[in-house]
Amino acid sequence: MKKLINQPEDVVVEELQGIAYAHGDLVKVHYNPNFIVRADAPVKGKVGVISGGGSGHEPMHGGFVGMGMLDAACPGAVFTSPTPDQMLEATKAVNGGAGVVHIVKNYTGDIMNFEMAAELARAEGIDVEAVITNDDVAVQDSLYTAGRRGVGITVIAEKISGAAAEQGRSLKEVADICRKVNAQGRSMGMALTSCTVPHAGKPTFDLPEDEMEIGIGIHGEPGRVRMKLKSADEVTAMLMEPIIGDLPYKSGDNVLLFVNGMGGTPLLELYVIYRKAYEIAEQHGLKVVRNLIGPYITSLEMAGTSITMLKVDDDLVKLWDAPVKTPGLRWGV
Amino acid sequence: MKKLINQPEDVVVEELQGIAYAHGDLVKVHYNPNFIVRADAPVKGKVGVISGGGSGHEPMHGGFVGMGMLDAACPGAVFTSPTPDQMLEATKAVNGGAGVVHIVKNYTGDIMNFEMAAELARAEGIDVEAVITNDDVAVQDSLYTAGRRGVGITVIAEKISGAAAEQGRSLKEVADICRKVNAQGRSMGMALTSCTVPHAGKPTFDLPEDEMEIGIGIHGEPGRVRMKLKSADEVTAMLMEPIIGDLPYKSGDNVLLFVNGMGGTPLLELYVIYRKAYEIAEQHGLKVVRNLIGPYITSLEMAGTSITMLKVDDDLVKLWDAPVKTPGLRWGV
Amino acid sequence: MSISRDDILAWLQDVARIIAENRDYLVQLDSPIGDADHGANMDRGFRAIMGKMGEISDKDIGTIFKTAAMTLIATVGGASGPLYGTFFLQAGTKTAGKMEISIEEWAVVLEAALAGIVMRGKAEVNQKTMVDALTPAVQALKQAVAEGKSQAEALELSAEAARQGMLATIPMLALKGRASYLGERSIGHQDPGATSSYLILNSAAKVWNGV
Amino acid sequence: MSISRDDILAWLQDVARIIAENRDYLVQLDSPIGDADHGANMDRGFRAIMGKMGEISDKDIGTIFKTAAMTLIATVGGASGPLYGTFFLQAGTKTAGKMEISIEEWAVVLEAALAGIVMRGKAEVNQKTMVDALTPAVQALKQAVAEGKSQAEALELSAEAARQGMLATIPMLALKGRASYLGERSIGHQDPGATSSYLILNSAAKVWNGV
Ligand SMILES: Nc1ncnc2c1ncn2[C@@H]1O[C@H](COP(=O)(O)OP(=O)(O)O)[C@@H](O)[C@H]1O
Ligand SMILES: Nc1ncnc2c1ncn2[C@@H]1O[C@H](COP(=O)(O)OP(=O)(O)O)[C@@H](O)[C@H]1O
Ligand SMILES: [Mg+2]
Ligand SMILES: [Mg+2]
Ligand SMILES: [Mg+2]
Ligand SMILES: [Mg+2]
Repeated sequence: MKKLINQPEDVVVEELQGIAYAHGDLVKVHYNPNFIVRADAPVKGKVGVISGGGSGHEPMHGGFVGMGMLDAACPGAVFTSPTPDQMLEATKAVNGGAGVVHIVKNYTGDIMNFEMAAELARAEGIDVEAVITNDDVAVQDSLYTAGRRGVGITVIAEKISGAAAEQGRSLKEVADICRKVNAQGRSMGMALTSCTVPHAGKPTFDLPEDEMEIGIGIHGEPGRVRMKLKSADEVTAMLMEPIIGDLPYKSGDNVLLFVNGMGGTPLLELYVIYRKAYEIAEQHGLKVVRNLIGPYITSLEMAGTSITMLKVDDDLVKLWDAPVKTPGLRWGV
Repeated sequence: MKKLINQPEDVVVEELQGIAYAHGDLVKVHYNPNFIVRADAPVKGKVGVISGGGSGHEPMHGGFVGMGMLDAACPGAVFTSPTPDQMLEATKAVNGGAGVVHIVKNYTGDIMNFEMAAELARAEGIDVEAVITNDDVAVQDSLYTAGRRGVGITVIAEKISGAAAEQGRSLKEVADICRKVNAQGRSMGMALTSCTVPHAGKPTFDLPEDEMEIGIGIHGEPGRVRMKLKSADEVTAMLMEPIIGDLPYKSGDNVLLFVNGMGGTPLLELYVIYRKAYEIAEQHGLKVVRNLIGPYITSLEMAGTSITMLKVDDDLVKLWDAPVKTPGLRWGV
Repeated sequence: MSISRDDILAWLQDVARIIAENRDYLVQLDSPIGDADHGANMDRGFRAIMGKMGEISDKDIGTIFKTAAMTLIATVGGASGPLYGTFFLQAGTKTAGKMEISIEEWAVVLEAALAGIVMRGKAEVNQKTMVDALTPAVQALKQAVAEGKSQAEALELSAEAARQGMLATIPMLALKGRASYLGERSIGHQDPGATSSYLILNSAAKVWNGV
Repeated sequence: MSISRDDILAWLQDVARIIAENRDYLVQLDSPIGDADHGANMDRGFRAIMGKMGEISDKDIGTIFKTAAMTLIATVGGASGPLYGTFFLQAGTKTAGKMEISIEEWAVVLEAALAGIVMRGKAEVNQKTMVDALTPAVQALKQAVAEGKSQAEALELSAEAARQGMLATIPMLALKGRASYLGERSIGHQDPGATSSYLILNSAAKVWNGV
């Protein structure tokens, strides 16, 4: 295993120490339970927005804590959802009296741990609304299964919900805008390589030199199908078409197009992907009015990409454009 | 070779098309010769600042074009310095009448190509000052050799020179501040893996599972020594100590600490490195007043890191903090 | 014949040892159909329980189970943290204040603990989860008790049923948890959570039967 | 015996073919001590020259060389672009207006071309660069001409000297270019630029001698 780490079990805490040293102007780091919180939390009268999940997806979520986005993030062990005490303490730390939104990616573990935390927070008198993201079109949606995974839309939902909270919107309004983003967004991902979870010490799966996985999530897990490598343009079409067909997006829609790197894929390639994704969107009559390109929701060092598309209206665009000041996303201030 | 590309020879142009689609509000892309230029260039009366180099280091340099940083960037083929006609046309496109600074990384190819471009631009009546970055302490400095490589300091030099130009400083002043940044900055890098140049189709070097390269540059070339893998803390010390000893930095100095990812190393690990680098700096009495953490000057998908440290005074800190609005670096606006 | 407070403590200690031994095996099982963490998660949790042994060594069974539950909930995370946490929480509710329980009572406790997992995770049998190991184990235990089998035999039968249930997950299509994202590709792999459930119940049989 | 405009065109064509054939070989040589692009760079440049054949097919040698030079400068990049660009630029200056040159003149042209590379790159012999192949080639050519050897023999001797010079780079410590960053580790590898220089001069000998 080739990693710049010390002991696998210390990775998350040492990362948190690095974040504390680096971004003390923006965030505070709490240990035991572990969470990262806005330096000025709680903001009185503002709805708090928190999220959390396993580590290994950086900059999500910890890199998105700060003005205009998350009030706190709870990092679990690598690829393991955090525990309820983290979310409970984070919820208390960010509650400015207007309630707290929990943005939860749809994984059994995340759902259950956040559920427990919400129960405990409500028992302490804090209004909590949980919003679940489940945008991954690679997974069949069904009432009888765990349903779709929450992937790339989570980044956008955190930005837009954070902006809405910053504007002073109510708990219900912030939760509703978050649900709207999730409802209007779809994603799909693929991998050229697996990744190595530090405590596992070897790649989660083996992928021959001439094959790729289509329909992966963000935990280094194998995807829906394995197939021979294809060109960037073909891969882009294989991700874009199911996304466009699923909502479905209609000609004339304005969209935000997010080309994400899984961690090991260089920006050079992400722009090659973006080029084709943009052209496919335009061919379907979709107008790309905003974009995001880079490694924002990753799977450690996995090589690959995911594409997320969000149908936007004026309100969503304004919230997207609103100032944000976090270690991982920053503009307007 | 596992890459999200189409034909190796089309990578750079397709990347440029992606950039053009994505960042039309900030930059314009010119083809044949290829360069990326600020959307509002030339800015009348402002010194122009341009740079360039082989592709494969993204976001550097193209991602740093925009208000407060570069006026233009010239991308060569992957790891191949661009040609003089690119720099000549870029120089003409950004010349607002106050002259143009060329920021050139110290590689034989870059030096010679930029030199030719400067000669041609001067022949057309444009004032050009070239500044060479050569901050890599892994390489012996000598008059009789090619000297030290220009690496991480280039990113910081581009930011600070761009800010100085934006303030309305003169050609000589902008070039001088750029030289000062280079003189007060030092870097060193290491790799856990090689990378694959698209047209080569296989990794530039083979590195066994239990070995790493210390003292690498940014072109996927092997480093000064190969050795057994060590822990993140040990690796960080092996990079920091030569940097601190070289300038030398003195107790009481204020510094900017830049932990860079080579492309394939996740942010999680960069924060683990930053943690130790920060502690080592503080142990030497250095005060880390600013920082930058992430993949900003990369070698395609190479796994590894480089550390750059710049000794700063108030003027440099102010220029670092000044607003910047580029695809790859953005704050204050 | 009965199960004492000390038996419960010895069981938890044995489980911690067995999970540590099988950490990499459980990680491996979680790799093709999951995210390669189940062994690390369980090991972290049971190590943390071991750190609490001092404070629970003189407590009643209910307190022991509740402490184990809270520890798992606060240290494991993932799907298995809340699930096993709820398992021990329900077991603790049924054993509050008790210093000793009979095998009949153990059957009731285990049934309640399983019900807690089902309530939390909403999985049914045949969906390729730990429920597929636990459900037959509870049934076998109840049946053995009803048939008046000895404690030792009842525990053995229950553990064996868990083992069969674990193996039965191999051909199943996953419908719950992370493995469900793989669709048809989940078939042919043994479920890691069913495996840890078997290891836990098998440990009870071994430790309490003095094997 | 002399070298005509058509000979020069035939040479450039042959070089383009040989560089294309040796593209991967030159990339391989540039991997352990460089950045794995020399073959791709040279191939891109000579392909571009081939694209200019139409417009130079009826021109004098000076114009042919200058066009080749400008094309290399505008398409190759890296270290080899300006170096080989200057090489052909200087060659073009010495042959302006000529439709044909003697072997004596060719020796003067090649010496000027090499001087251009040295002026641009400031490398001396023994620093592990193309200068190490070109310098002995120029010397051998001048000597053969001075000794009154035939054109064919002079070209052969010159190419052979380039080959020896190329091989002599293997044990050298690099002091110029990218390989110098490797320090001692540059020893034991053949310089890619010296190799392309040999290929170029060897092509001249083969083509002009009708081999
Ligand atoms: N809804 C559920 N009900 C019961 N058990 C479940 C459920 N979802 C997952 N599991 C169990 O959890 C195990 C995975 O646990 P673990 O790997 O620790 O967590 P995660 O899946 O979050 O990584 C699975 O093997 C399965 O047995
Ligand atoms: N200063 C120099 N003078 C002469 N030749 C040089 C010099 N620097 C480099 N070279 C030659 O250039 C070759 C490398 O060319 P190439 O790989 O195309 O460019 P780059 O080194 O920029 O990647 C080297 O093998 C060497 O022969
Ligand atoms: Mg997990
Ligand atoms: Mg090169
Ligand atoms: Mg798991
Ligand atoms: Mg090269």
